Amino acid sequence: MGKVLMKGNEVIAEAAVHAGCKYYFGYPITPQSELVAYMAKRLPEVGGLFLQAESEVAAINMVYGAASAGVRVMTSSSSPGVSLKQEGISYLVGAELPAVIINVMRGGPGLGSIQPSQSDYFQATKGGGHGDYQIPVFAPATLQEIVDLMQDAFDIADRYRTPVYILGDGMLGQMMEPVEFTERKAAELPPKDWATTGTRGDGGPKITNSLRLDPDDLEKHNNHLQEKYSKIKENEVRFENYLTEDADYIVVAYGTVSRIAKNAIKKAREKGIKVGMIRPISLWPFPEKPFYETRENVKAYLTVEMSAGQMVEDVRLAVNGYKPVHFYGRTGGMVPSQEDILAEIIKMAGGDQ
Amino acid sequence: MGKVLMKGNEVIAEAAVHAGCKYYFGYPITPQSELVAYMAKRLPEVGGLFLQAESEVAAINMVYGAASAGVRVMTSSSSPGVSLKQEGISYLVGAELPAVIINVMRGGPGLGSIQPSQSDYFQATKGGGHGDYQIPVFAPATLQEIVDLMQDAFDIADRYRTPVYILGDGMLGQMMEPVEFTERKAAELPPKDWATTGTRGDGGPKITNSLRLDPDDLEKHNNHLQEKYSKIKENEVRFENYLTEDADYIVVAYGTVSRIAKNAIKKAREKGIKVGMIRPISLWPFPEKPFYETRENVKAYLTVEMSAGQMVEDVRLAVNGYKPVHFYGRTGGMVPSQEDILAEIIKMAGGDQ
Amino acid sequence: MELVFERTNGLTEKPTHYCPGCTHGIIHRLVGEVLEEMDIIEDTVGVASVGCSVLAYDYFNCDMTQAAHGRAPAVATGIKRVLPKDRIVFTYQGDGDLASIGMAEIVHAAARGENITVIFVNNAIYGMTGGQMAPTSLVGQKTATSPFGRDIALQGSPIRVSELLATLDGASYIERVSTHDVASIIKAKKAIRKAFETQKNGLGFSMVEVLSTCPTNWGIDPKESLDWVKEKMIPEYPLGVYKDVKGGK
Amino acid sequence: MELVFERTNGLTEKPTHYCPGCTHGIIHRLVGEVLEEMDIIEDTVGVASVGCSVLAYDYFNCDMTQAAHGRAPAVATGIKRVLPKDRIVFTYQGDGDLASIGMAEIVHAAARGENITVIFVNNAIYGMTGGQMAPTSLVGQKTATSPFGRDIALQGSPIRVSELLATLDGASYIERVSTHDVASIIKAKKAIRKAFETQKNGLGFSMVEVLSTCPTNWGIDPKESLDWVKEKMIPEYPLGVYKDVKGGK
Amino acid sequence: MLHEIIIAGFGGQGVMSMGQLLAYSGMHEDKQVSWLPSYGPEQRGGTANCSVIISDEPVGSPVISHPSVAIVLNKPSFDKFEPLVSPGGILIVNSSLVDKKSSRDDITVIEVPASEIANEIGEPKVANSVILGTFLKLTNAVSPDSIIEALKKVLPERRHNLIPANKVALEKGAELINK
Amino acid sequence: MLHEIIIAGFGGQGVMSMGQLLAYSGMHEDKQVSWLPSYGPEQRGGTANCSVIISDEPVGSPVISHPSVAIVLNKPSFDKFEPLVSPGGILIVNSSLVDKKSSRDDITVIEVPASEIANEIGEPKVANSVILGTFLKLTNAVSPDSIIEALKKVLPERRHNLIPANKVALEKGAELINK
Amino acid sequence: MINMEPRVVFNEELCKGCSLCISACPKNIIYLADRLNSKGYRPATVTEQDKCISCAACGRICPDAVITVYRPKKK
Amino acid sequence: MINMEPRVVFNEELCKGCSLCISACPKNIIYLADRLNSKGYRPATVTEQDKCISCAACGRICPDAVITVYRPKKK
Repeated sequence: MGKVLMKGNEVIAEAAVHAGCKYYFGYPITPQSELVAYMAKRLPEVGGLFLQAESEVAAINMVYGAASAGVRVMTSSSSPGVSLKQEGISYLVGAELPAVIINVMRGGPGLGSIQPSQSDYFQATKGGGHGDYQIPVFAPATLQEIVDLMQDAFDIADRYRTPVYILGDGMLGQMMEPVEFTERKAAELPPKDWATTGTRGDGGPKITNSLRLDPDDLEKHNNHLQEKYSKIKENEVRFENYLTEDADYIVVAYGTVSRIAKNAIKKAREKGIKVGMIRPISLWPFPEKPFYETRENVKAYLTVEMSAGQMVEDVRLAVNGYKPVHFYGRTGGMVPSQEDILAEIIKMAGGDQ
Repeated sequence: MGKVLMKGNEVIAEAAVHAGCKYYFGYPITPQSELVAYMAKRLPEVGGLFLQAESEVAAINMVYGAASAGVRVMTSSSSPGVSLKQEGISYLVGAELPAVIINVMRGGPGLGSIQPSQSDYFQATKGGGHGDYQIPVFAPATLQEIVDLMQDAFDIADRYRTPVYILGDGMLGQMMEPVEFTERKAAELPPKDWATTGTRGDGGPKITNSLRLDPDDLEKHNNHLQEKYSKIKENEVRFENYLTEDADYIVVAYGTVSRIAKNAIKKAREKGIKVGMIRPISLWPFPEKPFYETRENVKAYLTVEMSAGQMVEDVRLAVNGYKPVHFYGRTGGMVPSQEDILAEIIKMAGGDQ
Repeated sequence: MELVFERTNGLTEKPTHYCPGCTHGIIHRLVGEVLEEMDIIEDTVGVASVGCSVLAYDYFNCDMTQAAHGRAPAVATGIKRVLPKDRIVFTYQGDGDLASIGMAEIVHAAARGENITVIFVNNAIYGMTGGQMAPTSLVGQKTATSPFGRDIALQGSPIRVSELLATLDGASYIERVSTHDVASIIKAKKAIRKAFETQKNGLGFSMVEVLSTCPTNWGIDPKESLDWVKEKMIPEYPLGVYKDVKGGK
Repeated sequence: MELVFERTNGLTEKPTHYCPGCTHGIIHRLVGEVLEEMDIIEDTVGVASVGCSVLAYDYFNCDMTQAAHGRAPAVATGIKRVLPKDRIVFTYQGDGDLASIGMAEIVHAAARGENITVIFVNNAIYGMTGGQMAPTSLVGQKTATSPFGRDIALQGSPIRVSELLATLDGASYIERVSTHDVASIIKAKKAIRKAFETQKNGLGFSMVEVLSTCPTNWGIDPKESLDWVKEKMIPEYPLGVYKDVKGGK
Repeated sequence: MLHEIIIAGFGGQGVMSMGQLLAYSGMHEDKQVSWLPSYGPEQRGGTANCSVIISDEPVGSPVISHPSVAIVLNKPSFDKFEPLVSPGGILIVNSSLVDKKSSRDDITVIEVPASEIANEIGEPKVANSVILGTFLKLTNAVSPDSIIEALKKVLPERRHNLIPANKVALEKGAELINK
Repeated sequence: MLHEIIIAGFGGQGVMSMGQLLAYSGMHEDKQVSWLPSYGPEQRGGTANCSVIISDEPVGSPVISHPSVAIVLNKPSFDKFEPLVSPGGILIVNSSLVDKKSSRDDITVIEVPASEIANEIGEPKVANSVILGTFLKLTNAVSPDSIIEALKKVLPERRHNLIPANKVALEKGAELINK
Repeated sequence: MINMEPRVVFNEELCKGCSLCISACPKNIIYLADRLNSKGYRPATVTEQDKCISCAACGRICPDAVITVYRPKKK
Repeated sequence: MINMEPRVVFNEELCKGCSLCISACPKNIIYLADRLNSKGYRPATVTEQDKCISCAACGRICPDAVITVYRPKKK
């Protein structure tokens, strides 16, 4: 197919189509409305269905319905809309339904702004909804990476019967870059014999449900979920190490911020500061290994986020007191500049060098 | 007034009335429906208003409206209903409106069960909604404690212009205990000259709002919020130390679980194990001080929750690698028994003693 | 002896958890009978809502999905739109579920003309949570949250859902029936069948509003409850067909 | 010279951010004029919704609260119910806000007979987010999310909100007006005044649905947009009074 | 002094109010008390139970794993709680409704034909008071007078006519032990 | 080679498509490119801008703090970006619409009377191409042929009649530099 | 000859004793038995089977699908 | 005598050049000026003030409350 120049939001959509997703339910919100519009045009072409729901709440529940009927389905929104989906997401988890949920984050809280942000990290990784659960969360940094991660997201959703988050930000959604859609071999996945599609041909009635009135049952179910999360932690961690081999200092950043950080790191190395980067790609399960491997040797970590400090907690938990963990964040839709990050690296390294 | 025997849900309601709350908007859900029913009867008696909203979403937005008009107002719900309020809560934060939100937690995820649980700790303390924010969260352990904490909750809400959570669980809501409603001197609070009540008598129009399209403005607003959170962290931490003076081991538990843990600790001390308890009363701001003060000397911590492990992360962050932090949790509405906790304490202390 | 009447195969063997005399049970049976008589049990996916009928997923003998409070029409939409055209999808919702928290979802499902069937059980109260006021509670009705009786000035007037939805072009078949005596039960079954046939023929959204009892929270016995439906509810909620696109209404 | 017409004091001095020729501006002005003429600017709290009119809080010269998408009626309820009786509360909502995500809140505010006034701006599209389909988009209308034109089979039929809400007992005054020429603008103002008077007299829920343009997302110029309202929208959305409890309607 | 009491039976049998009466009476005597219901849909047609603690010390956990006294009013409750009574504890059975026998020898089992006795008194509604009478006689958890005081508070005026019958029932229940 | 370009002007001035054209052309020449719009309500009546990066290396951050080239089509954009151009960089001004002068001496300032030139060509729509012509001549970021190729892709069929005029405009823009 | 096979049969374990069948029976032959089923309810029952006219009114109103109704074959 | 005080006055900075006033004017005397205001719009304007009949149609249709209208006092 070759390279095409596309907007991030459209890449997410097209990548989903490539991953075999034929069904989309969603509600427009800036900065991801192009994704919605793209799906409206594209899905009929592949014999699928695009339906604009009356709200984010309706959308996530339509996803619940479609997922319970056994199809690959997704929805997308941005921060306030994702907050509205929290009950529905908790239901997807409780009923163990596979679905992919995109959050192209914008500045908060409240109506906030429509500029890029990473301030829904907690919501995505710690469970914004009620109950004990985790959802695999992937954060692409480039449009090309989206293509792979969308395929992974749908496969993981089906393999573990869980919703999966893709976390982007307004910048990723709005920017254009050349991408190439490569074909990938379909993963081996268990059959969806639990799907409620009518009983004709199979045995007794099947039930999709998250209610377990007997606390004993519900505890069993929760234990089953926790076991599933252990498996995901074992198998689905994704991260990138950048120049960490010889690093004295490590920057931790994900998504678009990691790209800006990379530029700053290059500049810092030019100044002779040995600095590298750990880029979590799966935000949950959080990549603890690269920290275990570096926390003995490096001098300090610097977490950079478009937030007031969220991922930094997971970094601290992983570093577990071995070394100082610094934080630099911008909020409200402000994007940290390369210069700012460079200045923070220099500060961490102990003054102007 | 003397002692009265009341249900926890009713104590919450009556305590709110004592704290000067005249307005309630909410939607029924087990296990806190008695609170709603009590308010329906009680508020007309004090010249206030009870209104059953069409949903939790409508309720939190009615609260937003009432709060913007400058009155003391509250709502209450249980886990799935609180998930639905996340967008509204983020709006309250963004617009800096005072309100008190009760979550009488039940087992999750999804529809879950109606039995007691503590699995919405993350949602309450890390921000279940979108954007960077924190909300003061208080967790009473006895019905008598509710009386004080409700008064505090309303005062803190007004003083800092923030929503405040009270986290209970089904057990706390359903049980009866004698309580006494003591009168307390009203706190000194800043006037609500920001309330949108019509401009007659004051200057130009006032605005309640969470939108700041200019990212620069929104960042300033976020910085202002973060400063506010620093102040709250300084002034509003609440916790109880129980037999920690000479303790080798410390159990960490909050809410009703702490009561069960206390019984277990008594039994353990009878067996000669020196064990104490840190009981966080404010879950955010999380009481870090008692950990800083003990982490040098004790041998290990045991966090007990009705969850798959949520507060334990904050405990780990506070202990910061100094000592092992163990976890024992029950989920889905199961309540840890005194015997179970005792067994865990013994395990931590290194075998049967 | 020849068999005149027996338990339908449209229901499972499970005893229901409903209170004695609660007409939820009758309505379940009617739906089960219609599924069986139309021979669509195996093609049907039901959507249980949140309310006393939350456990309906255990009672209907077809594939079932449990939906969040109020969202059954959205869940049904998701199911119906992705399955082959010959599958039948229905929701079973109480009045708190459908008319209060789920108002947006039901209006939009009707407006879209979703080809689903909605069984709407109107018992003028919230049963499961212990008898709070529903949007359908009658003026003056005392409930846990209208302890002084529903007051128009404070809580507004009852919502007549059938009339409301009938204004939407997308709604194809809407009828209000009751279960307060054997004759009306027979009529109710006919309406339910008509609704499922509307769906089967691809005509779009169908809903049957069934007036039902809640002896437990009304605080009267099962028989008195039937009388209350007849004397108090029907005048406020007149029975009849409110929309029948095919019948030209 | 004597003054015939000037900018009303019901609006602030701030220039609006609306696109050239967008009739949101006209509707703002009419509301401002009515507030001024009734001398209630100082007693009024307005509720801005989410849509192009989100910044309305900067434009009306009264106290303003900004509400979450679709929830303005709930926010207005909260305000109205806790303030002294003489305060006037209104919401200003687009069709995406009111008729899509906010359907439950508007239906229930009307059903409760909330004594508030709703200015409902129907421009058959989502303006702010870039021209997606609204529940009010016309059949065949091409939008970002109905790229092949709104198709009844896929997306259902337009929702006529005034007709829908008029079925509720709690709704006291409901009129649909337009802004496509000077005469209809004058009539629109009269309706808005009537609605605020309904509230002032404590009669309950009032709503004026105002047909409005979105030249930007309709992709035609401002004048053609007025014609589109007249020729395309009014036939689907007939103007007139749908409910007037006092006028016996 | 610490009494950890579980009362269990069918939904409509007055299990909850029996427990609340005990808690009220304990409070009336300035003891520390707590009452915790089992709640939820099992009430709907199923069984219900409540836990009451009466103690001199502040009540720690309101949850009772092993009751010192279990009062069971129907078969399912017998099956559920008979094994849980703590050794040395007491199991009180309404033998008018439960025809099962306990096989445990480490607890005291008392069978009270409460419904029959209530019928003898001429007021079937006071069966639970008969059982309470037996319970109080056995444990002295609170005094029968406190129960009567509590009844006055809990019952609506128009039902105060039932108080004398309840008094008799408490006495009849106590008498079973003297025998 | 690394060009970090910001193009800014009023909402309707074609700022975004100008940037996309550049990005397309860069991709067409197998260079690494990115395009990032400023988005949001400021478009509604306000000003808009986009950032384009054309580079030999993979693009790090799509965000540009200090452009190597700024193209400004209205006064507010001049005020915003003139100070941000990196030292040694280029500021291209559509002098038909902006009558301001830069006071900076560490950058190259080029004034292009683009609207006048476009009117001379007889097609007011190609003013932006005149500016692109100047830009390409100055920077060689991509070749004018690539722009024409990109135009063929981007323009709908019925607008292909505008391509010759655009070609002329690119040339006229380039000529300004030869002078 | 009176046919004494039962015409109306109650699945007693399912019965909740709500008495709706009693109110529906045109012949007034249903009553609640004096025993309790395992759920603690007094089940509905009929002894005068020969009076039953097999109208199935009880079956149609029973919320718990407790009742099966037979009709004697016409000779 | 023709009264030459302006009858219709435009607050040009507010004008967005949408031309609705032009379509509403019964005397057809409004046009867009050839200059740009600071927002980049061509503001509406009137030169033939004496032709204005002070009907205020322009003012009533203007979405941006740009226009003030006066009427000459009757002598």
